[in-house]
Amino acid sequence: MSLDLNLVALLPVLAPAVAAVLVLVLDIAWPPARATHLVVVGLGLLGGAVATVPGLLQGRGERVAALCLPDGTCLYQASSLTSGLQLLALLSGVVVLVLAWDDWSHGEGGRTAVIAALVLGATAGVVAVPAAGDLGTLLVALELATLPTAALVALERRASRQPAAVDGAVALLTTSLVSFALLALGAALWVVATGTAVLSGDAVAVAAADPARLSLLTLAAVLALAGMAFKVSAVPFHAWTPLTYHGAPLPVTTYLATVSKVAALGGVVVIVTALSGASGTSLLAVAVMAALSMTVGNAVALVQTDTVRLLAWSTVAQGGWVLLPLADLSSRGTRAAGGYLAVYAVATLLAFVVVVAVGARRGVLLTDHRGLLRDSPLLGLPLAFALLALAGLPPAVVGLVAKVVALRPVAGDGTWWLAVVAALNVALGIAVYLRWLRVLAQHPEPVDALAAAEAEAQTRSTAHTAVPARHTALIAVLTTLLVAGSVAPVGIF
Amino acid sequence: MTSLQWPDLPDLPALPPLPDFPGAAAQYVVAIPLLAALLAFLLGRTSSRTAAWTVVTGAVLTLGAATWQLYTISVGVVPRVSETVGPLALGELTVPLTLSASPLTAITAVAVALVALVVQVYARWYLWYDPRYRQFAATVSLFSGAMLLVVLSGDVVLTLVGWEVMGWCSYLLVGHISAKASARRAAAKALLVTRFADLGFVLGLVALTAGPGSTAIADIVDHWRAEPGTALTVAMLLVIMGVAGKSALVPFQDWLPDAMEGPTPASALIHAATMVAAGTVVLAQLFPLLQASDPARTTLAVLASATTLLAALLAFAQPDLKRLLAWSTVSQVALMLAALTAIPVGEGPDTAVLHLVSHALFKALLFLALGWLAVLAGGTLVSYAVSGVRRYGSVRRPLGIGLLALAGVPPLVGFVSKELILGSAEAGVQAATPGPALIVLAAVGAGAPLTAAYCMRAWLILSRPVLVRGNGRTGEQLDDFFAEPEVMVEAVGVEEAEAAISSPARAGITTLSLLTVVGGVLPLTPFFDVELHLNVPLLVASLLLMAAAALFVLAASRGVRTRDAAARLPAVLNLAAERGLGADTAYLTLVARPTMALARGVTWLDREVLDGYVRAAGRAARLLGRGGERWSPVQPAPSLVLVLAGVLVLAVIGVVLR
Amino acid sequence: MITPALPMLLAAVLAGAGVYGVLARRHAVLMLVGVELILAAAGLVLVTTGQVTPDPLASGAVLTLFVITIAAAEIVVALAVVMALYRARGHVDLQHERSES
Amino acid sequence: MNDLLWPALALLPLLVTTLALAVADRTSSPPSEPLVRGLSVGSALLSAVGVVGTVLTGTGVDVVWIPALGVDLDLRADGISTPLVLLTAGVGIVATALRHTRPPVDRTEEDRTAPLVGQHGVPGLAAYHACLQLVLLGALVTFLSRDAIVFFVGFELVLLPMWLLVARHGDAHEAARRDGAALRFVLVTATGSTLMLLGILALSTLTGTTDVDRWAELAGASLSGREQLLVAVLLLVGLGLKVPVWPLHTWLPWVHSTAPTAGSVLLAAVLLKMGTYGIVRLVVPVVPEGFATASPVLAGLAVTGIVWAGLACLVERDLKRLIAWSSIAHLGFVVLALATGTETGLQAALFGNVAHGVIAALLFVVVGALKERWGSADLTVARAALREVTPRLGFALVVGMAASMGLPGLAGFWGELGAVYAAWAPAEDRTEGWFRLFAVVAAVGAVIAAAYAVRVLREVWAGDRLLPAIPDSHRVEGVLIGVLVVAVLVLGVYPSLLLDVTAADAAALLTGGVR
Repeated sequence: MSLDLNLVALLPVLAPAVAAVLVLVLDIAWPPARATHLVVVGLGLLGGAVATVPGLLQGRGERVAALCLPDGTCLYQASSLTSGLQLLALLSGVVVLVLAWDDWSHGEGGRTAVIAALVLGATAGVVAVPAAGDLGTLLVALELATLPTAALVALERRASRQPAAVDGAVALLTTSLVSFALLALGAALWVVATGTAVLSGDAVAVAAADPARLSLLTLAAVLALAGMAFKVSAVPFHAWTPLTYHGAPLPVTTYLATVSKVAALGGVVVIVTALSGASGTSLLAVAVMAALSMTVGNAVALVQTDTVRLLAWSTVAQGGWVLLPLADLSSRGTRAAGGYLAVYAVATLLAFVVVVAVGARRGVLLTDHRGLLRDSPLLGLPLAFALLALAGLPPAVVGLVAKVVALRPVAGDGTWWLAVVAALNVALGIAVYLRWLRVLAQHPEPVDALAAAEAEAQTRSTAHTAVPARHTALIAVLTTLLVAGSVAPVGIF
Repeated sequence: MTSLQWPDLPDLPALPPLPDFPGAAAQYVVAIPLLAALLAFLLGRTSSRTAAWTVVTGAVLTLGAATWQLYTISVGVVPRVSETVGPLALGELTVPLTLSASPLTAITAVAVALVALVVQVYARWYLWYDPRYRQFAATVSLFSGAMLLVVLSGDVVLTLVGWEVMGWCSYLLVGHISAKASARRAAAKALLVTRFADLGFVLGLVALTAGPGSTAIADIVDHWRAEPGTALTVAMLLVIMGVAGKSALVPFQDWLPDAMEGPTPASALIHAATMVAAGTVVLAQLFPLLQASDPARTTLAVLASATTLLAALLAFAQPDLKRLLAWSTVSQVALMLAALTAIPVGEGPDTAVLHLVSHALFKALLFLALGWLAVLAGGTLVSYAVSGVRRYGSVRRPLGIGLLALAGVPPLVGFVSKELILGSAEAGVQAATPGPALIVLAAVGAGAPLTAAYCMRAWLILSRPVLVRGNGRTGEQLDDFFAEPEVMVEAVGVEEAEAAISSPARAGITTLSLLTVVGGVLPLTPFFDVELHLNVPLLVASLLLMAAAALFVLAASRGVRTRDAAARLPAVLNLAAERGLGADTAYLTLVARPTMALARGVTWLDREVLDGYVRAAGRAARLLGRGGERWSPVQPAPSLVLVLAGVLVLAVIGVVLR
Repeated sequence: MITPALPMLLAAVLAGAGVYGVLARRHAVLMLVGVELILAAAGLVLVTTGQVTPDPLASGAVLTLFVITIAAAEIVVALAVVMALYRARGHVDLQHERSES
Repeated sequence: MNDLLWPALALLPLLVTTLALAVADRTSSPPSEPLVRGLSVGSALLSAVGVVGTVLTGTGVDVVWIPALGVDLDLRADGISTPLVLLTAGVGIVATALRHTRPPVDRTEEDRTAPLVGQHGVPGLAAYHACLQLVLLGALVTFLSRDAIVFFVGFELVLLPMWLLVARHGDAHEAARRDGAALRFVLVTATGSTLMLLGILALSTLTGTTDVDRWAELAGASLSGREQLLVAVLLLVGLGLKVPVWPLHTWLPWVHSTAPTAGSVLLAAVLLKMGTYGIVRLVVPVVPEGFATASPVLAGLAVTGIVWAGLACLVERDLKRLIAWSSIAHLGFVVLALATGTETGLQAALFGNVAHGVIAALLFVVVGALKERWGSADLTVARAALREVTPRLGFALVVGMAASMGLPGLAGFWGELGAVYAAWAPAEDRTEGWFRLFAVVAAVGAVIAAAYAVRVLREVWAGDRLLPAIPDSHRVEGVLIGVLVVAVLVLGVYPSLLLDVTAADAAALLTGGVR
């Protein structure tokens, strides 16, 4: 028995992994070169991104495969959707890297290298998940994508925020451990039901023909999905989200909110694609999770006063939207989820970048954003656009189209209760983001004279902390992406 | 029984050849006043003079066009059907929007145009100092145009258009002096009462239209004549409801006396030639259908008969002569409608239309003359108007002629038209379905002496000899609690006061007087196709009754200082009559208050229940948010409980409910 | 050939005990033990299945190895984080009311 | 390429001006009021020229927009949409030309009734005009689009600018109320449009296209009866929220009472029409059976709304809210006419739609001007009689109220008469008895309309008070009001102007397929 390795196809995963090794080697060889570490991270991520291009260009039904067994089953196979998700994860990683450049290049010895290795490792895991062809690869990749993030959360530089960060890390870690245990249990049951660890539609179809095995298979699928759902912050596996997002350093939060979600979606897509062999089974569990996530996420986001917490809950809700099309087991559903995730990721990245930029000058409370549209339109307008994209309101047409795409499978297969819940959540979601927008659009002038003087003093003291060029560049790039997507939503869906 | 029937008279004098106008006369008759109204409104911005010239020219042209139409119709020249802005592309429904003229409608149009012209001329004088003369003149022009549209309409939609526009114009005219609260109220009342009744009119016309799928009157008549039945009855009853509103039949009668709040020219127009008569015109157009439905005919007969009697009684007791005239209008219009129901099946509506024309002439005359007197004497309350014709000789003749015609004294026009109604009612009694005719006959028989009575009363008051100051008082002193107002020093300045009326206005009144006198020949003209049911004993009996009533009133007036026979009535009755027997209160309690209560209920429901759900949704979302946040664990261990519980639930859902 | 019933029963008991550990124990390390028990149950199921199904890839055994390896890695990270928690808070109680920072 | 000229001229000025103004407002020294307004009006005029050109030449755009969803950017005007795009263009000029003088700061309780006239230099004026432009753009896209998804995008495009208009430039009295009203508008409309989207998506799945013309040709052939009903209900609920149909209407009075004048004008004259237009385009020809099944309920709700809103007008204290209520009543007639399923009904509905647009625009311009002068629109405050102090505004109010009560000769008449007739004689697959009852109720509603028209005129127009004196309409206002009055009159006197435009396409819609 021999494996056909096909390392070129594996490049998207290998590039960050190799870069991680390089960083560690470099750190041993030349410890002070912190900036260089980060450059290597960037190169690794970008290299991986470039390597996804062949996968992206292939047509529907084609696969870039690697680690193939003689009988033709491949443990790594990337469709165009997979490649798209990989690209999204890698580029989001780059954005996070740029965002966190200052933060990560400081600190006592070895911190930069550790962070760099963790980021690269986690990203490699994320990139590998959607391409997993068997349960083993899936388990390994998911854990690779998850464990480093727990460490990243804990690695807060500022002592004052250290306890909160550790709390966040513990919350993430415990949830992920239990989830992994469930996932392992699910994987075991899957093997019991189908008799193989390869995620193949044929085996599933055979198993689905036998009622007893079908029940087992469904249980396995539910356990596996539950094991991955925490990463997408689906209710009821969401409890860690606000804690961790709030406690973690903002760039890491951004990483969790974007890159990590790709892994989650990738995993769910892998399972769901395999299950689509069992025709006619629509996974009620996914539907319930989607409905709950949206509703609870939006409702709680509606009463938040802190932008980061608000975004945390908003990712819970958006997680629901990502899961929504998957309730219909079809390739259309998975593509829709991928497209939605892409829009969500770009918009969320943009929102986080602005929140970071504003946070450095004013704070992260909602009231700190008052009058931003007038005070600093270069921050305010992009943020507003990102929020609109998340809300799905034109002129951010891309967000709207994403919602259309996500709703289409549900409306198409006639799961009406879910569709109506989703429709109501559109409104609820709009309420959430408009609440923020309203603050942005408010008049900047403070209410009374005392506050005015205070604000003036504050403005003078913070006037010199201009937005760093890196942030401006990120904002420009991300905004351009969203605007371009709004004008011509081509290639995303 | 003699039947006076002329075929189309071949020997009408040949007029000099008219210029060959494009279009039909009816189009001009309708379009000119409407255009004049628009022009007066636009051009008369700065000067009342321009406005006056515009509307009067318009009215003259209208009258000319109407006369031309009458002539051409009588010689059978023009096409009788002409187009307006139609036909409308309304899908399955054919809406040709045509005008159609017949001899009857043509002569009605002439009468309307004539009254409108006189009113316009008169109004120029009457409202000389009114800053809003321009609006008034334009509205009057619009009003007459709308009436002419109804008269000449060949399409129920056009009828409805004219009908509603008249209602609106009446609102504007009655409320012309809008700084006066009573005028505002009266205007609103006029509009709302008639509009409420129009509910039936609209539905009735719609129901009629739905049969043939066409709004052309000819189509409607053809269709329903072929298949009468319950549907037709319902539709006609609905139409009658609308007619009852506009023509102030019971129970809608009360808006009309209140409409006296408008300036006198407006009252003359509303009461004489236009709005209230429109019901008669419409029913005359739909006459075959009215005759085809006995329930409808009977209903109308009952309503009209009750109204004519009630209104005549109320007219008698009014302390204000203008209101007396108003109630007499109610009575007379009801008489026209009663006539429609009484005419034997198979005959045309000519007698009713004749009374319409005759009433238009003498009632316009009466209103304008009384308005003139009001200007001279300071008002139309009995206490102001008393001795009016003695002090101001120039109003003597018009008022006298008008009252005689109203009372139905031969040989004036009023006598002729009323006797013809009486005759046809009598003929109707002998027809197959005598019910309506019987009711009407009784009502007309009882109404004639009542009319004579209130006319006599009015005349006695107006013609009381002038009291010379310090003259010894004789007889009973029933109404001497208040001193008689000193309105004008006798004999001094009377001539100046009388001369103040403009000569055109005076000429208009004179014309109307003349026509009232000679109008009795109208049924002999070829335009009317009257079955003359001459019943001499009936005629004599009615005249005798009238004479007796007049004498009774004369006797009752003796000894009252104002020679007001009504002063003999108990004060309670007088008051009740002045208030229209509390109809206003009834409207308020039966319709207005419940509606307002309902409205308040609806807004409460809207606010507390319907909107309550919306607000509750908002609150629920917020509550859910707070609850979600509170119950979301902030420590790792409980969140793990949540995770495992979630798995359990999902597993149950996934495996069991799959 | 052994019957799979007994090992499966054992796996169920292990999983149950693990869930109990996760649910009932506030101590971080004991919670980790609970997780390990569930993983052990998964491994047992996998091995048992691998024994009774003819699979050329020996999925059961291979996956078990994977699970064990990952569990080891997990414990490393988890203990590190627990250490950090102890350093930051002075306890490793997972249900402790935290003072908001 | 020549085909693109007119549609581009119709849409691009609005887009460019929106961007320019939105950016200009962010600069440290915002452009002056005349410049902003001039630019805005100019853009609306250019767009109107483009719209007229598009309509006259019959040209259109047809490019692929989202290939993955099979969505084409297919923008053309036909008989159904022509009146509405012309209305949008015209009302757009009116709305942009109105002077916006509202100070956005909140006013205290004491000076609430003081007039607001004369305060210029509104901050955020450029953004305000940008919002107006964007609303127009969205409306034009909605009406021109022949693709359901693009229709939906246009539908949603107006939400944000309207939200901003109400929340930032609305009634100065209470910020909380403003926010509430604005949020209500967005949320309700978004809920509605998402439900509509569900219907659209279901249809697109069942038919495999999102082209509304194709849908009309299929006429629901590929759908089962249950599917038709389901789609019809989804679409009707969604669109009914926008129209709004009773009992989904409660948001409208709130929004109108707080929106700035131009916002109210656009909302009433253009945005509400999207709902009825949506029913005409997406429901009537597309799922005829489902619509027929749902129509008695729809018609019942519509006539309930007519009476309900009319009654509310009798006791409403705020003049702007009152006009909003009357809008609900009028759109009730439109919906009733649609529900009858006859060509007469469809024609009446299309006419009533446009007529209400013009009338509502007129009324809101007048009432907005009055509110600005009075300081509030509260009817319980004693004010000078308009007839005495501001004859021009008073006259416009009279015309508006008369048209609103359906007076013949003015625009409101034909639509309402047609609706009542169509309800009396509905299509053969409708239950006649119910619809006749609805006709009666609708006629009662028309009577109530007269009652509230008279009420308004009695309380505001006629009277003997001369104080506090307020200025009459100034020049621009006067011209705009004049134009609207003429439009109301012309539509009323010569209805064929509109009926002939829509006749052929309306007939085609009901017989299935496109002309």
